[in-house]
Amino acid sequence: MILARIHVTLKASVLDPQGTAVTKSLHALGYDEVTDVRIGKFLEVKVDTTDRAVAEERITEMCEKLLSNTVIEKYEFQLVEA
Amino acid sequence: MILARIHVTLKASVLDPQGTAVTKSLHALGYDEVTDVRIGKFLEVKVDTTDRAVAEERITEMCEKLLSNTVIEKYEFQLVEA
Amino acid sequence: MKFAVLVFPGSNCDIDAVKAVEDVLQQPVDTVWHHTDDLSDYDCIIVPGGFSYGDYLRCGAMASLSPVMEAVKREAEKGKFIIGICNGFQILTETGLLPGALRHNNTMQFRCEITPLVVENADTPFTLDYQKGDVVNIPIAHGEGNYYADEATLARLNANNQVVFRYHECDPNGSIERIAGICNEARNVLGMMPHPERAVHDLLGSADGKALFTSILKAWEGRQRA
Amino acid sequence: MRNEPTPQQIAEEKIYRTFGLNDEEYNKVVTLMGRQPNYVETGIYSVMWSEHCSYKSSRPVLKKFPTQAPHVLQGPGENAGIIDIGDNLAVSFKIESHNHPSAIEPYQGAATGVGGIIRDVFTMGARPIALLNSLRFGEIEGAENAHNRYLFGNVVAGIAGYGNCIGIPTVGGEVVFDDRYKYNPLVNAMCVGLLTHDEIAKGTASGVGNPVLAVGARTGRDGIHGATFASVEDPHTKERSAVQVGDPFMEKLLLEACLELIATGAVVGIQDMGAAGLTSSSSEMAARAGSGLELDMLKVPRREEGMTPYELMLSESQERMLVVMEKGKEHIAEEIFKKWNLEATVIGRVTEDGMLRLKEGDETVAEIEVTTLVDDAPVYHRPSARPKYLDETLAFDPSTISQPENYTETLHTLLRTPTIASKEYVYSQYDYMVRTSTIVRPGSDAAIVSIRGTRKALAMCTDGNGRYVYLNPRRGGQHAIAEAARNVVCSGGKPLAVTDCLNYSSPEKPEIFYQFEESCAGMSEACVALATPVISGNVSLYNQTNDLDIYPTPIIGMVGLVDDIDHITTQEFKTAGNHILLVGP
Ligand SMILES: Nc1ncnc2c1ncn2[C@@H]1O[C@H](COP(=O)(O)OP(=O)(O)O)[C@@H](O)[C@H]1O
Repeated sequence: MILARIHVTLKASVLDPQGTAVTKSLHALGYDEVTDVRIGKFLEVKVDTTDRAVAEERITEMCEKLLSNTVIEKYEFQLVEA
Repeated sequence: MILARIHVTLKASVLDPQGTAVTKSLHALGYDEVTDVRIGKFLEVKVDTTDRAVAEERITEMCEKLLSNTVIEKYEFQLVEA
Repeated sequence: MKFAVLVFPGSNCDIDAVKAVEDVLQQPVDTVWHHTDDLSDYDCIIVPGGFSYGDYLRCGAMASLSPVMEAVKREAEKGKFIIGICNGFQILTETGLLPGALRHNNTMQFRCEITPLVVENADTPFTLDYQKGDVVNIPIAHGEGNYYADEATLARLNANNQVVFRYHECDPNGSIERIAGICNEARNVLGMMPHPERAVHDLLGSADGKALFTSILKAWEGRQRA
Repeated sequence: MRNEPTPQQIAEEKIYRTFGLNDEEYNKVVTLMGRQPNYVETGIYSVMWSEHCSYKSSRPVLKKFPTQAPHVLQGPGENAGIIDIGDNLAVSFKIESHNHPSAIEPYQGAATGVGGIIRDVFTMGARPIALLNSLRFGEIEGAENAHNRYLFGNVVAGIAGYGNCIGIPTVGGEVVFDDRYKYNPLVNAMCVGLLTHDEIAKGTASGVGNPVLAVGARTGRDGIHGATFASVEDPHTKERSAVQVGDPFMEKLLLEACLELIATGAVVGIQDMGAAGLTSSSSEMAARAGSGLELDMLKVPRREEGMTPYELMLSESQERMLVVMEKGKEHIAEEIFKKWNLEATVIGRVTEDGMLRLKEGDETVAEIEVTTLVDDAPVYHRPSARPKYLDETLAFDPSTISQPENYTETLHTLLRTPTIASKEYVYSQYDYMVRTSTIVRPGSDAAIVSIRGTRKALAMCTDGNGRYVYLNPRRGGQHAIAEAARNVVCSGGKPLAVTDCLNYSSPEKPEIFYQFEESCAGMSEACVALATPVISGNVSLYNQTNDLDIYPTPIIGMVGLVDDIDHITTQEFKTAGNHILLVGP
């Protein structure tokens, strides 16, 4: 088993409405030191294979096809034994 | 500046409807090797401070109060210089 | 009997709640901005549906930290009637006034439709005008109404008869034990995903929600006499 | 120093072409200005003279629509049209396309389309009370059509995501699947708003010295050049940074704040910064008033550091408005916006010299005569030629089609066709009940929305049939209006007025232009016959990819008045034993 830990985040120039709203809320709660919040996704995908090279290729495909929206998001991942 | 990289994930005992739906979609696309998907959040919070100890304490507070719902979620974070 | 309907940035069923109270009960009702910290004037507080703070981060999370929610907690402790509808239910669970949490629908889609519910407990201030076992048609409109509670909490809810409504023979969102609405142990705080304020006239497709409002008035009048 | 091409480089290296200006247009700019435009000026002309903003191919045709009637309070030309419905009440509505953005990023493209049309309606001073839409995709069945299913699913989710969050019910619409649309899906969104006569606001920048405010979201680097992009063939080859992300929560706050602000009576003019952002809103507001504007780019609130005047003027960041206040009353705007946790920033003032002047502090970075942007925009009388296929299609004799062998089976086949099958999958994702005024919900003919405090209600629908228009442009145009009217009438309403969204392929092809002209003429005839003037609309051209033209697809949004809610009728058979009649020719 291999576990892919995938981070999907918005590209830098893309507006992050969630992050903006959370920043304002944190300010309202008195956390004035917060200058920026960006919110992305963290996915853990378990695959039944032992071949890292294959896993790498397949996970890349999944990220491109389904798990991220490459028009506005970018992704990166690490593979760990599970 | 310190950047907190925060992972908020559902507790293991809580069924993840999003993850289940994504698993099904991956199977439909032919990724039969996928045995499980869990979906969480990845937050990057930038704070204007240089004191790591203070940052650690404040970020913990933010996670407890707002950034996670401890009824169903757990969180963990690393601090990095930014 | 005086009603308050809370308004958070992004609330959008506030007006509907006001209309329902006016049309069904002809009682005074105010909208109350989320900065308010005193609700002692009111006998019933409605936390309405909508998308407070855009439902960003987690539904109800940011609203639950508003000053007005501190006031709601105080009034809840005094035994005032509190109803959270849809986003209001999410806010009440985030605030801790009700147990559990609401996750994404298992269909991963927003669902809007008139849905049959079973009245599980007709012995709350909100359900006096229903009978236990009644099947009532009340609309749902949510993307995150999938109720969750851990086993211990669930056992407590059932033992104390705190489940007020269940979805009847349908499962629109994957909620544990088809739970659609629950109350607190003291029975003065109700949270439900379906929208009774949208079912107060036959023209709207159902008038089955009216009894919820008349129940509250009846409960309040009972208290006044006592 | 900024790393921008000089006016000379723009001319010599023909850089203006990459902005979408052709040589002739560029030369016209030079003549009008009496000098070579600099980078930001070139950008401003290119968006204002793009098809999307200038309607340069369609204007001569649109002029022929009937637009007047005693009940029309505002015809085409403003952010949205307005009609009178008695009792001091009025209805504002408009339909708009977001086809190209939706082809690239279906969720956000559709969502921001909904956001844009809502802003058009509430800038008129109206409270939005309903949304509708009209959608076209390629076929969705079968493994080979996964991409069409993806577009369909995400467009619907995007419409739902925006409308549900902002709390305006999506009460109706239509969806058609046909491979003609497989590269160019159509996403048209309509918004209907309610107001009283004294609440009408307009997009005008009058009153020398009056302050100009940017309100709502900050300006970012998103969607730069979206308007020219909407007018260019094959969006897929274009820069993907043109995609904008919608923020319905921000828009909900903006909606409430703007309506509160308009109600104070201190607003002179207000306009959405839609396509072409600050450029089109500022020049159109000045043009309507015959005034000039001076804006300080340094004061424009921004999301990112180091943005240039070019980027600030051309950004299409969503959820922003330009507001002109009465002098000395800017604090009213600042206070109301603060309450809603939004920004309202004075960025300039109205001037008397008719110039759009942009400054960075003391330095002037652009100076353009407003009338040259709007009134002098090119107009093309495109050549028109009757398509040859019409000989064949018009000669076709339907009686040559053989009768089905098995009617039951044919019926089943028909009912299974995605275009005909129930659309519950679609509308059950829309909150069509919020505001508790939706009396006839999706699933019948026109939707009906009641007006609280009266016995009145509004009937509304969107309709269009591209295949009919393709087969017979003139008749097809008439049909589009007639179908919408039938739907309104079936629900118990009297048709009042029309908004239209004209989706076609490239007007530069004479056969397409013929379809365009003829179908518009057909619509005009039907509008005259039914006394339903056109009060607003939108044009989307160049819906073609690899020589696959979409069907000529005018979409009609119609609103009718139900005098008394007792007159409402719905589609379903009510009781066993009732008679069923077939009426019509
Ligand atoms: N995209 C959509 N959004 C909202 N409602 C829709 C949409 N598509 C169809 N509907 C609703 O579904 C019902 C049936 O639509 P349709 O199949 O187009 O019927 P008709 O051919 O009678 O116009 C109508 O009430 C319509 O408003």
